[in-house]
Amino acid sequence: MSTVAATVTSSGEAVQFWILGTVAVIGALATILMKKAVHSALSLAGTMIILAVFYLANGAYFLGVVQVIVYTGAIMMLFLFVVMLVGVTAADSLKETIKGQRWMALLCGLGFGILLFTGIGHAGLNHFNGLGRINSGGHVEGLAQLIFTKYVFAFELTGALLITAAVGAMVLTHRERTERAATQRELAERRVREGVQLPPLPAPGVYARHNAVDVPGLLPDGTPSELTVSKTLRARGQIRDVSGEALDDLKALEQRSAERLGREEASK
Amino acid sequence: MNPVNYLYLAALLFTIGAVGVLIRKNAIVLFMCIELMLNACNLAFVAFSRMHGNLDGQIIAFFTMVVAAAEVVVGLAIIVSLFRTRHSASVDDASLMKL
Amino acid sequence: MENLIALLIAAPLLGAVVLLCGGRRLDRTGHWIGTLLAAVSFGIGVALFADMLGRSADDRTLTQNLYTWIPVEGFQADMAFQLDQLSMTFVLLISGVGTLIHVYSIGYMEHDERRRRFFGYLNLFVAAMLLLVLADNFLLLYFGWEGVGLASYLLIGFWQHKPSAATAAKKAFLVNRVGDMGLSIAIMLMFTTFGTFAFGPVFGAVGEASEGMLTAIGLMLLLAACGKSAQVPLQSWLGDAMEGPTPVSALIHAATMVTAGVYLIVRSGAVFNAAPDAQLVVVVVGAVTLLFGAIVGCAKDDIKKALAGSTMSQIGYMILAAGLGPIGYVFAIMHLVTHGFFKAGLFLGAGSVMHGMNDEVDMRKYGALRKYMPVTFVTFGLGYLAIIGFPGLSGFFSKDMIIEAAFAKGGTEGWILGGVTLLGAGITAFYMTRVMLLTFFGEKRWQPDAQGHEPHPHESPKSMTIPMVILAFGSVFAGAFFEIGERFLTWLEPVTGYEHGNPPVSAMTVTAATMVMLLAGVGIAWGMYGRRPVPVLAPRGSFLTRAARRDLYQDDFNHVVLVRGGEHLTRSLVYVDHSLVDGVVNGTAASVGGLSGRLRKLQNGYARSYAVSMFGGTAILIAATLLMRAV
Amino acid sequence: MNFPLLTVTAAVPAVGAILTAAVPAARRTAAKWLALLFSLATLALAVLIAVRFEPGGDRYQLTESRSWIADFGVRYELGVDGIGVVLIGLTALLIPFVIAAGWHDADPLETSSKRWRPTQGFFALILMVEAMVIISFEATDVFLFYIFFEAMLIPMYFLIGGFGDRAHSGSDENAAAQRSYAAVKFLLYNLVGGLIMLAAVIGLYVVAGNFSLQEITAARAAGTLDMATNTERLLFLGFFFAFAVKAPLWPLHTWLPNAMGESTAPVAVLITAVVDKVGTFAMLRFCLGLFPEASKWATPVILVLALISIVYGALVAVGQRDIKRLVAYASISHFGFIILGIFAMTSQGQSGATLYMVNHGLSTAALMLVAGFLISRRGSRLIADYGGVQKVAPVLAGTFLIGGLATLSLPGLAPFVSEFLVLVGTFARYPVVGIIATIGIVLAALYTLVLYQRTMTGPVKEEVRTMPDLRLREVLVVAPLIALLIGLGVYPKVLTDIVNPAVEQTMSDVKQTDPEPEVAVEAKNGEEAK
Repeated sequence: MSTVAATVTSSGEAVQFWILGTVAVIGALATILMKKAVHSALSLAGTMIILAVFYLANGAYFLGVVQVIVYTGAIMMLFLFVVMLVGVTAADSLKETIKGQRWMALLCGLGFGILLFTGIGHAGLNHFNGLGRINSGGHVEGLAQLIFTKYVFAFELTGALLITAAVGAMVLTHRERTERAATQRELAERRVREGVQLPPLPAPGVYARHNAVDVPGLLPDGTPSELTVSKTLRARGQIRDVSGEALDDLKALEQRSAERLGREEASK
Repeated sequence: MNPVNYLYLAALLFTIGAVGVLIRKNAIVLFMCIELMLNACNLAFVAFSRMHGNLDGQIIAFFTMVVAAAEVVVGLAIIVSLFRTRHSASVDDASLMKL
Repeated sequence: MENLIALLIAAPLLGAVVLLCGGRRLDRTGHWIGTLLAAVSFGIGVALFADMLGRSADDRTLTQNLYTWIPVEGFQADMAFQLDQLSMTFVLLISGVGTLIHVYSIGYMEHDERRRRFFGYLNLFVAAMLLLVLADNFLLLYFGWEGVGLASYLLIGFWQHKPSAATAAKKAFLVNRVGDMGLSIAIMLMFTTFGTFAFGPVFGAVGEASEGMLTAIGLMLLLAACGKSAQVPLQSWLGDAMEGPTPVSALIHAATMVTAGVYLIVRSGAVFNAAPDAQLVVVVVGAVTLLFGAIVGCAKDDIKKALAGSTMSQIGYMILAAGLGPIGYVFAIMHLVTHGFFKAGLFLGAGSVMHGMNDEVDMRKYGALRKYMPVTFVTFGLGYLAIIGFPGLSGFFSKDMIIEAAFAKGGTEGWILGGVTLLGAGITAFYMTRVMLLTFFGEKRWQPDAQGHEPHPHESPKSMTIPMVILAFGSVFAGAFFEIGERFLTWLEPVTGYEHGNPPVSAMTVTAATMVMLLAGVGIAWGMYGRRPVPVLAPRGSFLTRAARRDLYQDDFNHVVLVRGGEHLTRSLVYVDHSLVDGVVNGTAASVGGLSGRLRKLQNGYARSYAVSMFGGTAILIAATLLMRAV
Repeated sequence: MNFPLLTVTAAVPAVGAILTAAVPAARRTAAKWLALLFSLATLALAVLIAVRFEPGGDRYQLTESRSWIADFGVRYELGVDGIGVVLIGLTALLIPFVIAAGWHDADPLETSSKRWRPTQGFFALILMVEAMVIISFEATDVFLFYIFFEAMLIPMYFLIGGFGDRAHSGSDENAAAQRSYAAVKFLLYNLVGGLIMLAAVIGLYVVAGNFSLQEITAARAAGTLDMATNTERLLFLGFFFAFAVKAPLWPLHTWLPNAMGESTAPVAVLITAVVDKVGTFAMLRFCLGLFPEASKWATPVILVLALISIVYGALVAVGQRDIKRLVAYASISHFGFIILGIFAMTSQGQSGATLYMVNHGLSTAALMLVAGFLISRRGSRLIADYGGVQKVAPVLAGTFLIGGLATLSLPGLAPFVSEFLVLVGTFARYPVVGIIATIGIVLAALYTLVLYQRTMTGPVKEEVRTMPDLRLREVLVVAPLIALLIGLGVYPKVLTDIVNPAVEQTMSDVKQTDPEPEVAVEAKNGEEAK
């Protein structure tokens, strides 16, 4: 890497840029186009790692490492946690409900992109200085010097911001129980008073053939009852409807028994 | 190759992110798109840092990361509590702003 | 001595304040306080008069400057008084007749529970009227001018529970306000012309101003005089003003306030002398009113309204005389003073009659009262003889002088004016004889009043008859006293100036003609009302009689043109204000509301939709910035 | 640094407002007395200002100046000239009467909750308005003035919308709707005016570089600050529009009848006698001082609008059926006179206009407060519901008549002096305008006397037969006002001495001299010879 202004980088970097850049754009597109949130998250993680590589290529070694560790490692994992919490299998409907929203968005995006490109094109950035001279005293030391002198206030402020954010997240998600938990007896009495569902709710699973909680119990006519599945799963839409399966099973059983009986009849 | 190409890439990623924000309804994906936009900015900062030959761009990118982290923490907390009450992570469900 | 001038006004003013703010505890003594303070004012007036007589004719003017009333750059109105012979005459008339009428009112208002307030108003009137005649500048005169208007308003409407009284009071004030407009414009004209409106400087500088300006000032002053003195075309209020208690009619609407217009014109003689066109208009107004009032007076059956028509007519004489210029100023004032005596006396007599007749005012329901009210009959009769100009009584001298002066104007004008005044004298004799005959002669035509009480005519108490006697005394002798040795002329000449004019006929001829007219008037009246019985219900009468009963339709004209027109105007303006002016505002508000109602649909509540707008806006902003830089 | 008298005068009512608002719900009477006490203290300070003010001295006296927003040259600058002194005096004088007259207007209803504190709020808002009005009269920094000119709307909005007249003709809901309509109309009108003025204020800063009235006026007078003709005219119009809304001038007047009709009588007095005066005061001080050339340019149009206000206001007043709306239209007519006097550009006209502001405040206060007492007795604002009141309540009728006579400018009462000065001042420069304006004096008599005749005279109506006469508290409110009206009517010198020098200054700002009389009369009178 030269220490004077240059206009061209090494051809190796160019190859790397074109290959990885393509992948990054694909990753970005996948992020916004994948139906399932977990796929989006993984695509984004990929794009971020590529960006980390670009940081390294641009001489921002520290940042590149932080990008991998903090961003891809911590933040993206946080995303995944939440995705799991909300329901990993839940797929987004990509159907647009607001009239004209998608077209407006695309139009604006296109216009904005064209603007940015022309702006960059007109900026006339034909030569660059490179970081050789700055990094000569040690890259991380250089960063540290700036952070703790010129940007010390901003640094302190971001620290405060982080703490605030942490506290804020706790406040938002933590729910203090403000009343005594109802005892079993009280719950039973309430049930009787309301008169909606006197006995306990039916259990999931069909004739104990499944032990998963996401399989609804079947009513005598073979239709599934949503009452048997936990509320959370119902909300996520993660009920595994096995009614058809169960009926098929039943049919198969009857057929098998009929065959056996038939054979027995034949053997008679 | 000219490092300006990094800027073009950053612009492209930023635009993709912005469009994503506009067309996705799932709040989590929406957040990811925002992260994408922030990352695109960071890339531009890093490229600038290289062009100008000083480290200030990288410092800004560094701060951006911190802010993004804080934002994600709070944002995800909001999503979680929202999900608890509404059983949905769709931003369109939270449309009480109209009269 | 000059320090006493302010006291002249202060005494009755104090009375007014004490009586009006004193509350009920003064109910029993209030009328005495009021009368006393009016008398104090008269006493001071007499003292000043005596002092004035003691000085030479050129040195009789006293001035007193209290303080600067309104001091603004270039505009200096002083609270300053000027007492000269003209003012002195008025001071004595106002406070003298005023005191007498205070005394009369003690008896007349005895049964009115608001008597204290009545005396407060009377005192207020006396104070304001004195201020009017004592002011040394036009603005202060205006102060008094409106002050008497207020007192007149309060007193006409004294019986406010009667809607007719309240309406009459309002009408009087409003018509007077139109006149006041004239006075204020006159003051403004003086200010822009001379930079001042004090009497001395203005009259001193008259010679330097253009005649057009002086004519304008004169006409505006005339407008004011018309309002206050009930001259055509602002005469309509005086008849209605008779709704007030009779002492008020006597003092304000006969003897003093209504003559303020004459005072104003005589006082501003210097202006009128330099503006012949304005003078001509003054004379015409006087002549028209003279006949107008006389004709109206002939037809009225209400004794007070007949007298009111007479007042209008007599003031027409005075205005006419004042319009003649220096030939007539002195006689205008002289007639004013004698008229003050006999007309006040006549009104008090009428009041006395009403007092005895259950407040009946229709003369057709009187008759034969001379036996029941001898004092009233004699005093009223003397007043009657004075007003028609019976030889030797005051009216004879003063009216004769005016008729002579009218002829002395010279030329065709002189003949016309002389003729009109002569005709007026004849009609005066006719309608006054009619009043006299209907009231005191003939047979009883008494009717029970609305409550069914039969009238029991009786003589009025001493407090009422004594003022009547004193006034009758004045009506008999004042004229002769003034005329013998030309006392009055000598007295006033230094202020008003005098020239003899050149009468085309001799004084004797005029007197003889007047006598003929007088006899003719009396004779016709005797023929119509003395020889044959008078019907209680008025006959339909000729067209002229009907017109005169309705004040020659001037009220109908006012009603149609001014009242109706005004009502339509205000009603349509209220509509315009509500629908047009406010409508534009509310319409704007409604259309903005409608537009925002439509724009509100953009606010669909979806955050993503807002985000698109923001994003698009950002794009446009960046584009704009780039374009600006490119340019 | 001297004792900051002006700041303290404005601060005392503000502090009073806060303390009054903090009084606990149950101690309602204490809040009233507290408010009255603070308003009286303000009055004492206003008197002190008048005493310390030297009529012959500097133009602006008792000045205070502190840096405030240094970046934009905004300073906290206070100072009073003669016009300011009398108007501060008027404000400080009227507020105790307003408070005393409204003593029971904001008492909570029997049914309302124990913690409800309308009384405290009512009196606190009145004091707040007083503080803001006083500081508007004191401010010599355009921006400072603007802030308080606008901020005044907030307490006024709540006073109009929150404390309506309990006497109304329709149902409660209808009355509430009317009231909120009036309050919103008041607010919107004045906000639009204020917004346009804000643009002009910013424009002035761009042109002049600072906000100091004294500096700009001096620079304008000395010719060191040139404005392009069109710029000056636009800025002038921006300022004038706001003041014309506030004043109000035809055709921007329609908010006033609504606001005065729907609010309680003391608040109506506050609107027309105090708050609106800021508009006319500002025309005199800011429009003429900052934009002399544009003022002269706009004069013909403004005079015509003022004339329309005078005649139109009076005529519409005649046609009103509601007592308070009648007084409101009468006020519109009177504001026409004030604006006429200001823009006649003669010293008589401007002195007259300044006196007119004071006198109109006093006369309207007298008339409106008595009308309020009347209305509170019968519970109706309609003229037709009254008749023969003078028979049962003579003191009430008498004071009402005096208020009415003051409104029609009877000589001997204060408004006459000012009205005549305005007429003379206008006539001297524009005779035709002066003559048309005199029609106003006839029309004033018409609406006043018609009102008096219909309510007070005639046979006694059944509903008013038991009407009590004025109580002691009410007499104590009205009597001093009447005494002042008479006192200033016969001896206005106390005010003219203070006002005249300030008017001369304004006249020299606009480079105008009085028209000379056609004939010079020597030694007009002794006063001038001295």
